[in-house]
Amino acid sequence: MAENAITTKELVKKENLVYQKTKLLTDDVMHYCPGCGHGTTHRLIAEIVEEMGIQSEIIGVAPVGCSVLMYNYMNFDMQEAAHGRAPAVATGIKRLLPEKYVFTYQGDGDLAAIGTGETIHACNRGENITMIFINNGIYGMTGGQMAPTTLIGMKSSTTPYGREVSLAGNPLNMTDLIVNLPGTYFVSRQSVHTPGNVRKAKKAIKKAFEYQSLNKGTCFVEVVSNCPAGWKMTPVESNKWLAENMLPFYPLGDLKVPEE
Amino acid sequence: MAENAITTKELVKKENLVYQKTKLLTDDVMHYCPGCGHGTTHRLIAEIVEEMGIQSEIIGVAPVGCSVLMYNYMNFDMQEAAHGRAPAVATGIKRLLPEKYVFTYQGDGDLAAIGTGETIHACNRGENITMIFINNGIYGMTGGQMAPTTLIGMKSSTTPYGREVSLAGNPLNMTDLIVNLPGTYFVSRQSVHTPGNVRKAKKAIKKAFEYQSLNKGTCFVEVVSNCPAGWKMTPVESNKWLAENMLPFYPLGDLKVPEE
Amino acid sequence: MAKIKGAIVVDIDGCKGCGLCIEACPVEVISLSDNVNVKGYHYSYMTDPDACTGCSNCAIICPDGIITVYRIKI
Amino acid sequence: MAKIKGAIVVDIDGCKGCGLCIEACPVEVISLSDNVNVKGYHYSYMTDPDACTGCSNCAIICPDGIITVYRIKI
Amino acid sequence: MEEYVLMKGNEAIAEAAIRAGTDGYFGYPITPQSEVLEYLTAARLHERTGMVVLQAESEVAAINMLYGGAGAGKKVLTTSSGPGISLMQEGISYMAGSELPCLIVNVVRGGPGLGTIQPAQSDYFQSTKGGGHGDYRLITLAPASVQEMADFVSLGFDLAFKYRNPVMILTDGALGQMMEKVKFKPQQPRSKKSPHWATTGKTPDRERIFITSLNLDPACQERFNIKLKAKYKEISEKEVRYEKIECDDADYLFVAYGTSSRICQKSIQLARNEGIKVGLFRPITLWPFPYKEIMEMTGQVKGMLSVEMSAGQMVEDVKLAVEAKVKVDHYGRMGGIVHSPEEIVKALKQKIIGG
Amino acid sequence: MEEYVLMKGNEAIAEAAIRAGTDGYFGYPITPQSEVLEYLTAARLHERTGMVVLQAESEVAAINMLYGGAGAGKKVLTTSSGPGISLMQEGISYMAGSELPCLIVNVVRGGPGLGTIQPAQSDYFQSTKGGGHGDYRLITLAPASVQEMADFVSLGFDLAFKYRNPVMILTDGALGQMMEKVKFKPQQPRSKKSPHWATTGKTPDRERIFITSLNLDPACQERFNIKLKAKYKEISEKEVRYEKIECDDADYLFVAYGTSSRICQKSIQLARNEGIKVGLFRPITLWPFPYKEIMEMTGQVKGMLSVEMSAGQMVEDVKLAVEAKVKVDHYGRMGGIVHSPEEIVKALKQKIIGG
Amino acid sequence: MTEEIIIAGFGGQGVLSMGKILCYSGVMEGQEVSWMPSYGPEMRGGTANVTVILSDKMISSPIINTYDTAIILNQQSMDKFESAIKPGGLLIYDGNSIIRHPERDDINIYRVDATEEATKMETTKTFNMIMLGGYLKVKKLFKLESVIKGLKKSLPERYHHLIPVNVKAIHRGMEIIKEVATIS
Amino acid sequence: MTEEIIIAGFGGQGVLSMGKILCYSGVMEGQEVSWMPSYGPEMRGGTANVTVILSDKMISSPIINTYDTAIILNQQSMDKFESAIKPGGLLIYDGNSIIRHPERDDINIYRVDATEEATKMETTKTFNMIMLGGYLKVKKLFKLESVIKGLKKSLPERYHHLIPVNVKAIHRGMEIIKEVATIS
Ligand SMILES: Cc1ncc(C[n+]2csc(CCOP(=O)(O)OP(=O)(O)O)c2C)c(N)n1
Ligand SMILES: Cc1ncc(C[n+]2csc(CCOP(=O)(O)OP(=O)(O)O)c2C)c(N)n1
Ligand code: SF4
Ligand code: SF4
Ligand code: SF4
Ligand code: SF4
Ligand code: SF4
Ligand code: SF4
Ligand SMILES: [Mg+2]
Ligand SMILES: [Mg+2]
Repeated sequence: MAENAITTKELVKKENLVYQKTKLLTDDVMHYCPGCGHGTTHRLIAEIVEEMGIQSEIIGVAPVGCSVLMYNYMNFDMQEAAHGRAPAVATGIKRLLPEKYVFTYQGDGDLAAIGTGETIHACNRGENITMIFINNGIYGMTGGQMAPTTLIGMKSSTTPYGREVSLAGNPLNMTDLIVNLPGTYFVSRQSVHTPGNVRKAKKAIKKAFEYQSLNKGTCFVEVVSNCPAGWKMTPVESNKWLAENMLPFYPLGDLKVPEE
Repeated sequence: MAENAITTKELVKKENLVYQKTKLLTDDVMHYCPGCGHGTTHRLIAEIVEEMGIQSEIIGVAPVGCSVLMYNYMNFDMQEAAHGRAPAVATGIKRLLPEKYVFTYQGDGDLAAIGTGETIHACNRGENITMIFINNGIYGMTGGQMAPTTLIGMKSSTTPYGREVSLAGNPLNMTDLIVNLPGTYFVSRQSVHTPGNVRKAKKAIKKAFEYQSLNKGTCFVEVVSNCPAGWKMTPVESNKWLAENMLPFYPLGDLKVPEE
Repeated sequence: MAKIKGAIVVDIDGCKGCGLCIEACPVEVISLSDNVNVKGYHYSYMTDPDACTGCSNCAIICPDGIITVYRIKI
Repeated sequence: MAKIKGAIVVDIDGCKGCGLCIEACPVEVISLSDNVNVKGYHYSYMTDPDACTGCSNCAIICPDGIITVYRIKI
Repeated sequence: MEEYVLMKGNEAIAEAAIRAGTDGYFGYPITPQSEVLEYLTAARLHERTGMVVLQAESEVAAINMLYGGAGAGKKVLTTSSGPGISLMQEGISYMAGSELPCLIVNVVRGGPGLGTIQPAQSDYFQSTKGGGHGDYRLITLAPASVQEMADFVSLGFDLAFKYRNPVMILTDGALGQMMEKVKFKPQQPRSKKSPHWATTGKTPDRERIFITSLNLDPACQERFNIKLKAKYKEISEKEVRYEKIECDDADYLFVAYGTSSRICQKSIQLARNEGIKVGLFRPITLWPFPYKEIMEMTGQVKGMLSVEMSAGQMVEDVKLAVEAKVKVDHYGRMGGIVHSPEEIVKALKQKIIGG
Repeated sequence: MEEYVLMKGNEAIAEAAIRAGTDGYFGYPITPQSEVLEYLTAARLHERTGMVVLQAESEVAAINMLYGGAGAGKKVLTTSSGPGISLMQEGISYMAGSELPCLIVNVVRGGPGLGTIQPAQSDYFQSTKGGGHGDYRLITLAPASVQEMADFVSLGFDLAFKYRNPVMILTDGALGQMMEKVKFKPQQPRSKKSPHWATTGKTPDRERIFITSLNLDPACQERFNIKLKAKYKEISEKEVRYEKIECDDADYLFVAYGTSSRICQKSIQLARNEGIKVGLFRPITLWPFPYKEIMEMTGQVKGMLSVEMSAGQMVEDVKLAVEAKVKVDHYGRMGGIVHSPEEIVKALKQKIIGG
Repeated sequence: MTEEIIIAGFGGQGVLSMGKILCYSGVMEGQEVSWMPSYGPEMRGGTANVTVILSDKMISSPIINTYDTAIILNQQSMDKFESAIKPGGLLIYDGNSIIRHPERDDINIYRVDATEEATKMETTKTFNMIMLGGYLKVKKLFKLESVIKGLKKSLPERYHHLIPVNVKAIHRGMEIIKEVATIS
Repeated sequence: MTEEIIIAGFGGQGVLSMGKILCYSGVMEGQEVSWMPSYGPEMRGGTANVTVILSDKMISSPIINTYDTAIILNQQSMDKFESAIKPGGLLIYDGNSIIRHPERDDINIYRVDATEEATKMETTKTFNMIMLGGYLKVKKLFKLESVIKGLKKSLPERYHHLIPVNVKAIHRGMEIIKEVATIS
């Protein structure tokens, strides 16, 4: 072993660099709780924008939700939309700046509760935008209330005994719904709870951006994610819980891919 | 022939009566344009309420649309909801009067444009209500503007050259969407453009009311209908056009039936 | 062979002259009158009362529910 | 046989001590420090620098993107 | 009477609603008022009073669920904050236009837009002048303590049903989030009777009922508007509520409601320590506004300072009240900042006494 | 200058919008203003100016499409009526809170609720005092002719962009539906430049831009509120617009805007025939309201009658203006009814001259 | 000069366009004009009417309750507007569209059997132009050339080939208008 | 008597419940009380604080900027609130949770090494009770019996078995509190 000895100091130099935070993320420390998947997904988007070289051509739309301050972290232009209205805001931008890349980034309360109408209609019109949908099964921002996507039996601050269908209705699988709409072009469900899943999620999100230039319709990627704070778990526990409980109900994979 | 001669006068008496306007319709003349399917569907609902003997147990919710004045014609209690919000209004009534029959009656603008969120969420929660959805592919009330359900190429006052997807998006097949939701129990698409279809529509709507007492979820019947005024056709032409153009895109039949 | 005979009564002032009953009648016994009712509509009426079978198609399609149907087996 | 050797650099004050990098490391070379950083978090660090393969798993899973990875074939 | 408990204002609203025999709550989470829904869902009321508690898909849905429930004659409640209340404006106008009773709580935060989640009083205009369309009025109650947060729930329902009109409790993030001691009234049973105007199913002994705000014929609509106007006049005459604190010998007046009226009480002490005799006029009903009662004070005081956590909204009503008889000015903090008692005294000196 | 054409007020708005180089229209049908969208879709603008015309799924979506488009620096327009405008209140508050320019037209009908589709002026409070939450103001223009319906489109856009604030054209069903002759300005090209604050993609030569109304820190939010307040003060000082008709010798004044100001002109003739010297003060900007200019009239006239198709809304501003120096009263018709010139004269005699 | 006119009948009878042509004729002669329709869903199948004001001076209120002239095309409108004509005013009606004849004796009354005449002409669409012709005959407000210009401005380009037919109908109306009762 | 207190630290240190127990203790002795927390998303992981006011008289403003007493549980809070203590006021802090010691010389300063002590006791949840004990020792506001009653009222029924441990912690706090600097 000693023969191969090379100190960390010797290793840490530019030419050996294999992974580094992208410049498309600002230096602001993200306000997310430790271990929150929002941070990971933000990073993926920033990396993709860097790789595609579209910093000057992209406009993002932040939701109301924990990611409301996303514009602080992304080193490109963004607008902060009213709760649930990101698809309408993105429609306004994209229709008026059709040559730009426009995307929304929304939580499950934002996209699938208050914003249901805007989501369905943007997808049905086939707006040429990319929609990133962070499904963490809860309202993180406001303190862990039930989301439309909260699983049956899952506890939240407004289903303190676990979600009961008779009181609070069924979980809503929004991606399964919009995949049926003729306006969607590429639809995928991914997660960021393991390095492998992060890699896959990045591929899907990248496609969802690349396809935008084809002007063929809405590209939609759901990211099943965690909310350690809202779920009242450690980050590591939350990712295990996600794999065991969220993924059976929200199975990963591409739901609609363009015919080649 | 002369042997069987019986004059009309002799025939027209109570004991020979086979069809008569139900008492569950008031004497008010409906304000609908000649030949409009709203009248037919109203009549069916009134007949069903009479047949089921539930006049004292039913509360209807009228939309904003041509049928906004439905409460003038139905001889039972009704509420008039804000545009698109009938499912929310019905949810409020039904949750607080769970032993009553509650239904909404809504046009395509009401149910599938502005009210998309309320429709999806009432169906997804599985509210124990009946929803009657009059799809005439247009905004009748306001003078024939495009509805979400307007067909591609179809003219309306806001698609005067025919609906173009690139400008105005795709037609939305709302019933196909909500049939996927776990909260719906019975889902059917019918029409009222021929006597045979009227009979079938009545059967479906009746089921949608009868099932309500089982408390198993939302019962939803789409009625593909005409709008002679908005389509700028005679009533007879409009029904032919409906059969030839609407039905291929909105095919009739039961989409979800309870397992027996 | 028992023959079935029907008759309809149209509430003239309730009629909007849409013509759907005419289209729906299998034996083609309904027409629109040349005269108009109080609302100015050409209302429907039976042109050949004898041929009516009392099938109720006309009443069932009438959006305004203004046709009453009678029927007898003779 | 070429051996691969990696190293990571953690931005200590950016670390929130979530522990996801620890979970993600196939060779289990990361731990949380007993000390806290300016924000009061126990930050992650390499316990066994020699074992790191530079696979980048830790960096890829880190929600705050504060791990930089280096690698060399030797 | 039960013993005192410590509770947040938001929780007190929830508990008071349960006690008042509320039939239904429909609401959507938003800071700083989400504790209301959380408290109610934790209470498992379907197993207790039978009260329905439903997290709606949006504030628009929530207010329309209220419409349905109110139309069925039930006591219904929603709570929200600025952005959510804005989304309810169409529904509120519909309820006023259909003469439906309900209770709406706005736990105000700083705006406009998403703004901040800290306490503010910048929704005064929206609530008292009509944020929705058409000529209507919201009875607006402004509690100033956790006890009043609780008490105004049953008061609000009483007024809503008496006048068949929506009632707003206009409070703020400070009162919603703070704990004080509070005593609750005993549990009322939920009412088993329905008002005569409610849609509960047309029984043979009565005509059918419909609830609507539509009148295509303008003459009918005008008759309805005149009826509404008369109702609002009656409310203005009968339901004005206010409180006067240290007014007997006052040379100057603070006019303030809710949280800022609390701060003003401390300012009064500070001012009086300096020999400035200032009192507090606290409107409890913001609509109907105590115009007459404030006017009466012009015989006594030399000036009034409207102290609001806003850019100056209630000050317009104070000016309308005093008809330029004495000086009126406004002192406001904004954006979630609550005044300090000291700066209010300073403002009084600068804007009213010295000005 | 082109020649006169006859057009409905709604169509004039649409044509003026095209001429003004509007970039985008987003709206949802509602009587009495659906002609705007109909006119625009008939014009096939994607083949002409490139203006985007989209029928939104709702008014909530429409106002948020405006938000996006405005944030991209574009000239965006929506039109609606009462219920639809109520649904836009959250969005309007957001646009004010993000300092985004846009033009909103409210073709008012009678309310509250679904009400009637006939003309009314009952949304004055909503527009001028802030129907949405938080401290903000809408610049509100009140046209009184089809020509002004057209002219105020470009004026509205100019003000919106100058002050980065939403502008409302507050008109009514009568002005929307009536035809008069109108001359249009020549076609302006759509602007190719973007304002410096717009999100158009972060090029290397500038920092990233974000458009938001959020300020979690109340101190920041307050700074922003103070900035807004200063802006509104500036607008109040610079942008007041009004018209005085037959005021030179007037002993009495009608204060009226829009359709009712038209009727008042006929009432003036009738009254002057009887020897009553009455004039008309017509506020053109309802916010900023011409307080000072109306105050100035108190030196001359003995009383003012606020004539509105409402239960009495603008009359509060008139009272605030005159500070009780002369008698002020209100005369209103409601629910879609337009005053007759005769009854206005009668009201003047009863309420002001004789009263 | 100020002329305040109500034109009222069924939707589809060309009420609104008759008013528009009148207005454009006025514009051609430099007048102020206003055109205020009834609107809303009650128009469907029901009655439609338009108030037209032509004047030398600026027009204040476009909405009025009494009229110098009423042009009446169906019975409902006769019932509604006969009493709203100013004393000394003018009532012109289509004789084929009403059941009950007018009863006022303080106004001038004319009848144009336009329905009948229109069916005789190539197209029933000329109905309203026949009525208009009658009105122009009685009131002589404009030069015919202004009316034709007005007609041109009112019609979309693609219907301009119909102008001769319409002009013919106006002339027919001028010919067939019948005095029923005149005062003075 | 009026006592205005700020308790400030990390979310999760029991800041809010310490305030609540203090309030309930006051209620038990017939006082007026108010409890005003910081709220909102910045609480997540960040700092949490609560303003508690105890008084014989009605409490006007629940929101204040200067305090009679500050109980400080982390460095951020020390930085923020040290200067907000009224001259002559009281500062109590957890010695294990801060880096920089307080510098004021016009207030009374005490230190409770509660983190250390809590790890020694059965459960680290007692941390805030140790601090509370220290405070009660210095200020002697309530009878211990009122505090125990307040504790009971603050805790949900299902946690009442923990009361003895908490009381023990309060006593520990009373024992280990150390005077750092006092004036006069
Ligand atoms: C109109 C309106 N209603 C409610 C809120 C309060 N609110 C803020 S974020 C949020 C939900 C956040 O949940 P989600 O969209 O799932 O995002 P997450 O925080 O979980 O990422 C709510 C209800 C608001 N800001 N505006
Ligand atoms: C909030 C709101 N927006 C718009 C309208 C105007 N409006 C009335 S009915 C209607 C659409 C009617 O179409 P649909 O629901 O399809 O019913 P139909 O008349 O075709 O039966 C619209 C847009 C309204 N009343 N309220
Ligand atoms: S609350 Fe949940 S979603 Fe929000 S930042 Fe924390 S962990 Fe992430
Ligand atoms: S407009 Fe259309 S939908 Fe409405 S009544 Fe007429 S035909 Fe029926
Ligand atoms: S009952 Fe049948 S046969 Fe008789 S008229 Fe009607 S449709 Fe014709
Ligand atoms: S279907 Fe009814 S309304 Fe239509 S023509 Fe026949 S009878 Fe008349
Ligand atoms: S780069 Fe791979 S081996 Fe090295 S520390 Fe990270 S996860 Fe472990
Ligand atoms: S994943 Fe990142 S933030 Fe989490 S412990 Fe590791 S380095 Fe720290
Ligand atoms: Mg979420
Ligand atoms: Mg429709």
